[in-house]
Amino acid sequence: MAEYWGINVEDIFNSMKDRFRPEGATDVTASFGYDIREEGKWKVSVFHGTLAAVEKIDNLSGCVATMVTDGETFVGVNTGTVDATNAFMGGKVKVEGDMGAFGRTGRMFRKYVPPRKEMSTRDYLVDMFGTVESRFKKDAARDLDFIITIEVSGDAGGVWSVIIKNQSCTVVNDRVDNPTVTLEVADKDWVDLTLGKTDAQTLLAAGRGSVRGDIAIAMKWGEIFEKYVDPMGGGEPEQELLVLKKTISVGQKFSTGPIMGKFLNGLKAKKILANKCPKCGRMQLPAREICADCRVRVTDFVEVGPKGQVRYMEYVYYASPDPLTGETRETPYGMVNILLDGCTGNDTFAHLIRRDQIDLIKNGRDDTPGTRVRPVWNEKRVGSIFDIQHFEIDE
Amino acid sequence: MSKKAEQSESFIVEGKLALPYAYFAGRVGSTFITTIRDQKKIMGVRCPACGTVYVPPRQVCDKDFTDIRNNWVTLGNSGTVVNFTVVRYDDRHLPRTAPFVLALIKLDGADTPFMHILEEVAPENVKIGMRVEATFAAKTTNTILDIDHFKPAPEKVRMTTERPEAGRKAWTPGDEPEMQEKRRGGKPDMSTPVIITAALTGAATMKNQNPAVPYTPAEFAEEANKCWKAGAAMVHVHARADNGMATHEHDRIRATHDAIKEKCPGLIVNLSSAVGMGKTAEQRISQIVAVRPEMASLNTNTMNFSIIDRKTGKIFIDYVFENTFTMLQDFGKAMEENGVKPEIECYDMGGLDNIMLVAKQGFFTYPMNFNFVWGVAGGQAFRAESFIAMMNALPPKANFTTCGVGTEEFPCIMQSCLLGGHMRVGLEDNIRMPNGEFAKGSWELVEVAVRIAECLGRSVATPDEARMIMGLKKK
Amino acid sequence: MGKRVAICAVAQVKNVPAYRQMRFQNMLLECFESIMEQTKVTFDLDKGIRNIVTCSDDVFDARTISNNGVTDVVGAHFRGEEKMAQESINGLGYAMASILSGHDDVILFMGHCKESQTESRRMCTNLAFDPFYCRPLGMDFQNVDALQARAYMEKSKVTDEHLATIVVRSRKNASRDPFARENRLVDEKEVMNSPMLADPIRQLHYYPVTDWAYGMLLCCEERVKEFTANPVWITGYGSCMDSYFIGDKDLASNFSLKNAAQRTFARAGIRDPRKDIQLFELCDHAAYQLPLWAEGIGIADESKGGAWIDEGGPDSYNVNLSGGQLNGNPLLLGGAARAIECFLQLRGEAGKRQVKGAKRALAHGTYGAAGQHQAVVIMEI
Amino acid sequence: MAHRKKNRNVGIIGIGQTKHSSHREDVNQPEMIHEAVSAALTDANLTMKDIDCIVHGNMELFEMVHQPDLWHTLGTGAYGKECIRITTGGTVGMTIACASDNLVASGLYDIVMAVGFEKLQEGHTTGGITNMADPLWFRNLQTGALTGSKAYELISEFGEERAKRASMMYRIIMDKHAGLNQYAHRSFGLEFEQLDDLIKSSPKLVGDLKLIEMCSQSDGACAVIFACEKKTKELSRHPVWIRDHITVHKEEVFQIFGYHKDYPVLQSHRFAADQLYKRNNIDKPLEYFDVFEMYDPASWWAVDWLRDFFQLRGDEHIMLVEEKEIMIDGKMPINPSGGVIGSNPIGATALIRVAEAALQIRGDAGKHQIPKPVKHALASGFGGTMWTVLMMLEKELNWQEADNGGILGNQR
Repeated sequence: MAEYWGINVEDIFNSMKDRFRPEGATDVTASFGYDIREEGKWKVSVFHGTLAAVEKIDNLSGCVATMVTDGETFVGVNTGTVDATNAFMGGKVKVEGDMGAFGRTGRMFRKYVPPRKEMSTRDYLVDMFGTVESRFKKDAARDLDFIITIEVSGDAGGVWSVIIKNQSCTVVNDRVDNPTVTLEVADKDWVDLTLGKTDAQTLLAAGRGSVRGDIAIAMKWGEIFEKYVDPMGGGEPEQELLVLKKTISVGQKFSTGPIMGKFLNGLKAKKILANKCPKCGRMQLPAREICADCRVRVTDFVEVGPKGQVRYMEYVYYASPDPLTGETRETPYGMVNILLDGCTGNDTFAHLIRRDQIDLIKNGRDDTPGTRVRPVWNEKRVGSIFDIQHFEIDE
Repeated sequence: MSKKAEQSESFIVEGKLALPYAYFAGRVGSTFITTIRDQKKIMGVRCPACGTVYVPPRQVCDKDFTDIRNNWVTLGNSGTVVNFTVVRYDDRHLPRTAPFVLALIKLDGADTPFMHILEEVAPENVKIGMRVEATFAAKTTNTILDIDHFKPAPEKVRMTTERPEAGRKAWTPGDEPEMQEKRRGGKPDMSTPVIITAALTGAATMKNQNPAVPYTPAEFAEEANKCWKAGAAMVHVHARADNGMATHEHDRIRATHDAIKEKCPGLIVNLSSAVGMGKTAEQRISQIVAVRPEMASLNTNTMNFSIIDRKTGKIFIDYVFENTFTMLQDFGKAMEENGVKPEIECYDMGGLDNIMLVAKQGFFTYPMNFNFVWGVAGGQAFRAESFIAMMNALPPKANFTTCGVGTEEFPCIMQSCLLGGHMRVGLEDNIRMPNGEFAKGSWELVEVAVRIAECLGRSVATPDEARMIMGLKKK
Repeated sequence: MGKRVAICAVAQVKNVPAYRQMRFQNMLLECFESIMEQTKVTFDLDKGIRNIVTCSDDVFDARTISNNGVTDVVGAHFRGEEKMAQESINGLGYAMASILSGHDDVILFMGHCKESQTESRRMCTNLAFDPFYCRPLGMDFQNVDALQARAYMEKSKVTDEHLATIVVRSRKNASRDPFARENRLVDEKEVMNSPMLADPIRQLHYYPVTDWAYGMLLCCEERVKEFTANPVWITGYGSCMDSYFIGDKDLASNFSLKNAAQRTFARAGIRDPRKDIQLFELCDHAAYQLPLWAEGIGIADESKGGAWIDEGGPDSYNVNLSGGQLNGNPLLLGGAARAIECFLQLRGEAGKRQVKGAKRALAHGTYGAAGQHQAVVIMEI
Repeated sequence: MAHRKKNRNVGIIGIGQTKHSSHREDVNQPEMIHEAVSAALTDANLTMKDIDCIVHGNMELFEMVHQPDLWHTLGTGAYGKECIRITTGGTVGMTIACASDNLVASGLYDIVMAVGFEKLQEGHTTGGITNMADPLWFRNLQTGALTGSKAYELISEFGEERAKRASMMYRIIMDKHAGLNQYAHRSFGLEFEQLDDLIKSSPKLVGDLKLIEMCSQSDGACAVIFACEKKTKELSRHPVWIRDHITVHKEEVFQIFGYHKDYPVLQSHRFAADQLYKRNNIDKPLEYFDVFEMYDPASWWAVDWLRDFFQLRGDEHIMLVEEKEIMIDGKMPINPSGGVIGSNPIGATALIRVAEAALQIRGDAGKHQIPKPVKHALASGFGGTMWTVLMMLEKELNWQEADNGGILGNQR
């Protein structure tokens, strides 16, 4: 089994039990499949909000949805190394079956965090001196010729000498003759110093360490070596960045005005009233104060429909919030543009189609009529677009 | 409308504008608020170009467009009300029910006041100028309301916003020989104003020891300004690079000098001719000649100048500070020729003798100005009788001031003030207040010196008075 | 500025507390038809209106891209339309610039605001503040204005009595304007007894909630005769932005208004506003602002606002004969309302409040907390 | 030119934009804006002192900040300056460019900076766009700017396979372009071999509009500095000149769904292009322009609109895509920047079109620089109910002469 960033696919699955969040799985009863190319297949089953099983299995039948991807992408997405959206949009991750259901898995598990392999003080010292030569900045050491000996005390300690000569740098794990300057420091302090957790002034001022010889040379360390990068990625903790979540809500009193008012009052009386341009004759649904084409005031109303034919339906899969209520709409739904009887051309009227009839709707054009539909009126009507619940097929 | 009948069709539909938002505070805003939340500490950012300390913080100074995001300054949690209103209406966006007070509060150390809620005081008792302090919220909202509100605070014991010279008559120099006579007779001249010098940094004190240590020219200017406001007539300056290292770069030293002069044109700037460890004689004096400050330090002997554990005697840094007779002569001449008045640094009686030998060449102008330095590892420690001995060894018409490292600072300046001498304080020598707390800046140490002068009935010299006393040509 | 831009016609609906019978489309349509009627302008691509500048606000309209709702009733179908999402006076400045640039000869400039629609205009202006430092404190234009009022009144010796005088005068003047919001006439005592809103601002010191819409037709100098025989010329425009945080500003300094006025005067060739301008319309949505802005444009001496009121400054300089914004115009549209008053006065169509012999007028508009953004327009005949 | 001759010429002398990305938690709104502003100042080698006026634009309800230019003064540098805020929905970025052109040309200001921005992650984009519809009616039905109608129309006209492949081909090309642009928000590394696979696998949003075919939601800002002819010549080594611009809006509602051949719908893009080319004597736009930075909110729209913007007939526009002539080294490179599908901080998006077109003329587009010389560029903005704004940019200040030649040629 291949490793990616030191983690293999099984690590992710084996840790699922620990990472499971019951609060993210309320009301879920389903199995989810994972088909990881060249790695195998796994089935994760959730039963009434608890994680029932994570099994490596050949047969993924019965899963509501299956994720198909490769091991690297899978590990990357789970560890945050690979951007999930990019992988998905770029086709590296595919979901077969119920996409929406699969989306819930994102909330069911905490992020995978690889177990930390701690570095000891000794590990750090070895790594720090081991990388000195590679961190040497040649250009910053022009005309410099000196030796720094660092006597590191403590259990992990030792003596290292850094020899700078002719713009080259050599490190030996020993004393050398005639060092220009000798530093004396404890092992943990040297590690902290190199990681930037403390600084030389503080150490010296606190009596933890001493300098013998040319102190000016010792102070050049920072200029001639690049900063040490902590292989554990530690050092400075990532700053907490604040996000303030607010739903801003301001009450409104929308006036309908006479034109829209007449139209909405018509709906109350189970009538669909279009207003008709006195100049070009086009019908406006809903009614508007002016014909934008002719720039003339439109005051005449004509009752149209209530039946008509669908000219175009928007088949909406995307769930968006309703800005008037803040609630998310249920998907999929169909928004139909209906050419009501009595209207011509592009004078269509937009409304919703009965949810279970979405797949039966045919759009009309030219001489081919679309599906005939009729409005379903509410019993109680208030003068609103939703006095018509929706349209349904007129059989 | 044309037709009345149509109007009857109009009606009102109740609706809402309701949308979800997730605002990002950004790094600067997050630092500001999490510090309030977690450390109960209010911070501002200082613009290094114009010196303004802003609250709330921001990434760029909108006045001069300088990037200021990392220049955090910790402010006091108390401040002064500069303006306020009593909100007497209720509305859903308001954090309190009416009536409540919104006030513009200028925190101690900030230049721009900011808005907050003022409570625990009746609205009719709110006054402009009243002192208030922050009460932090028990529960976080991760907004400015992590300060729950401000409430009245006791008056600050002493708030130095301006030099303590108001109402005082200007001093004019009297008969100098008489001054000498008085001192010789054991009667110190307490009528001469006392010159307070603020040594803003040495070559060694770093920000991690006290964050008020200035590095950049703007920081120097700001700190100098505060010291001037607190009562200092002169600042002693060792310029630093951005990383805090002592520098001998002329441009940097000039920038530092000029920044201070721009911010406080009247203040005397006294530069160091020591600069820092491991600098050559050329590096040490060429910058003085290049920048030509009004005054500069002149060190009197080659000596140990080390860092040694005061308790155990362990040597951390061993260093010899070289000041040969040739250097004394060359530096002294260079200064006098360039109109820079030397401040003669004596770390012991030997140093004083050294300078008197060289002075026989006759290039020093009078009065000579001495500084007795106490407590350097390599120089002598402070002793009252040594002080008097040093004073008595001075040549005629000489002035003296003094400074001491660490806790020696306060006894030595008090003795100097008592003997008619002058005082030097500041983060170069000492980073703490007499009670052991960290000084908020050299200015706070200046405030201590001012109090000493007040106790002894001496007035504090203005920069111009200091110039008269020390024989500087007015610039 | 070399060339001049003409305002050929203006139209407006009456300022009212709430147009319950009209939505903003209806209000604008009235103005649109009036402009068409007065000028006989067309939407011909070669000769007519090709671009429309509108003014409205998404938050007050509770509508993203608020100008989408007005496209039809301003005639913008298959023509250009650009929304000034700032104080309306900047729309006038921008329309002027569009004509001076040569890009357009004729511009229709329309705006609307229904302050009555929103639950609270203070909640709307609270949204002008940043979400972390200011919004949670409940800052809105009204309570921040109160801080400016306190700072200014202290500086210029303006008293509660002075403010009462200003309010009484505003309502009296407005009663002579048939398009002004109909407010009850009050006396000084009543003003001084009206409850505090945000000290030192009282209820009657603040402009009331108002609905309004307007239209104007602007055109280049060369073609003005096609649309009117009595043009009014705009000969200067200038604006200025102050800093955002309240504590950063010197609240009583008029920093931005002074800059805006000086820029405008330079462009219009005005040396001394006291001599060169005969009529001033200032956007005083709170009473204290009348003397404050008068200082800013230079018709009252610096720090002498109180004395200026005592000496009858507002009347001697013909300031806010319309009643000003204090009597009631939507906050967003104060500048347009001021410019329309200047237009009517300069054309001699101001009825009972007509000033004789005014040749040049100044209209002012401001937006933001404590007058952060300021703009000035000069109009002449 | 328009009604009359332009009062004075206007050039672009500075361009700055942020890296566009979905997450800018590290900066607040003015801080993000400031990044673009300082980049533009650096590009123009100017300081804020040199700027006379700021033109600010975005959509208020996307972040729900009322009159945001007030707060954003902290980042725009407007303190003490003249400042206007002019908006038009999705086209706003182009509108502030047009407004800046007008303001400079008017003689009021010599140097104007347009600043467009959006932090879409701070709001809900689709909810915000839906909120533009009439609260009494269409707000209950609309789904932001998502519609499958254009896919339906193209499929009806060109058949399902050809239409879907053209749309996805366009999408992949944009992805490849975005991969060359260091500022682009999204580049997935799509390959042409994936075309059929992506048609099948990418989730649908509305009708045949798939997730991958829709533009991203980005945080980002753009600033462009405009100057009068004199200043442009003094200050800029590679000026880009603004030749003309046109704004065309449509009525409040989408009256486009009748689909009867006797009732054709006038397209605002076609109308705008026709007017603009007519008054600038451009007969063959496809030959005249060297690059087109188009506001392409979705690949279906983009494919269709090529026909309108270049006055093409039949399936000429589909062929341009199929033959990859819209690629960076093709006959008519479209969006070498990766376009709006690649990055979409809405209030900045259309201004980025101007900025990117100008960079191409300057030859400063870096890895996404078109290999052939670029002299004439077109940029478009899209918003509202099919609103369009077009701007023409030129390398040389010589179009009067060239056009006169054209007119004479016609007379012959």
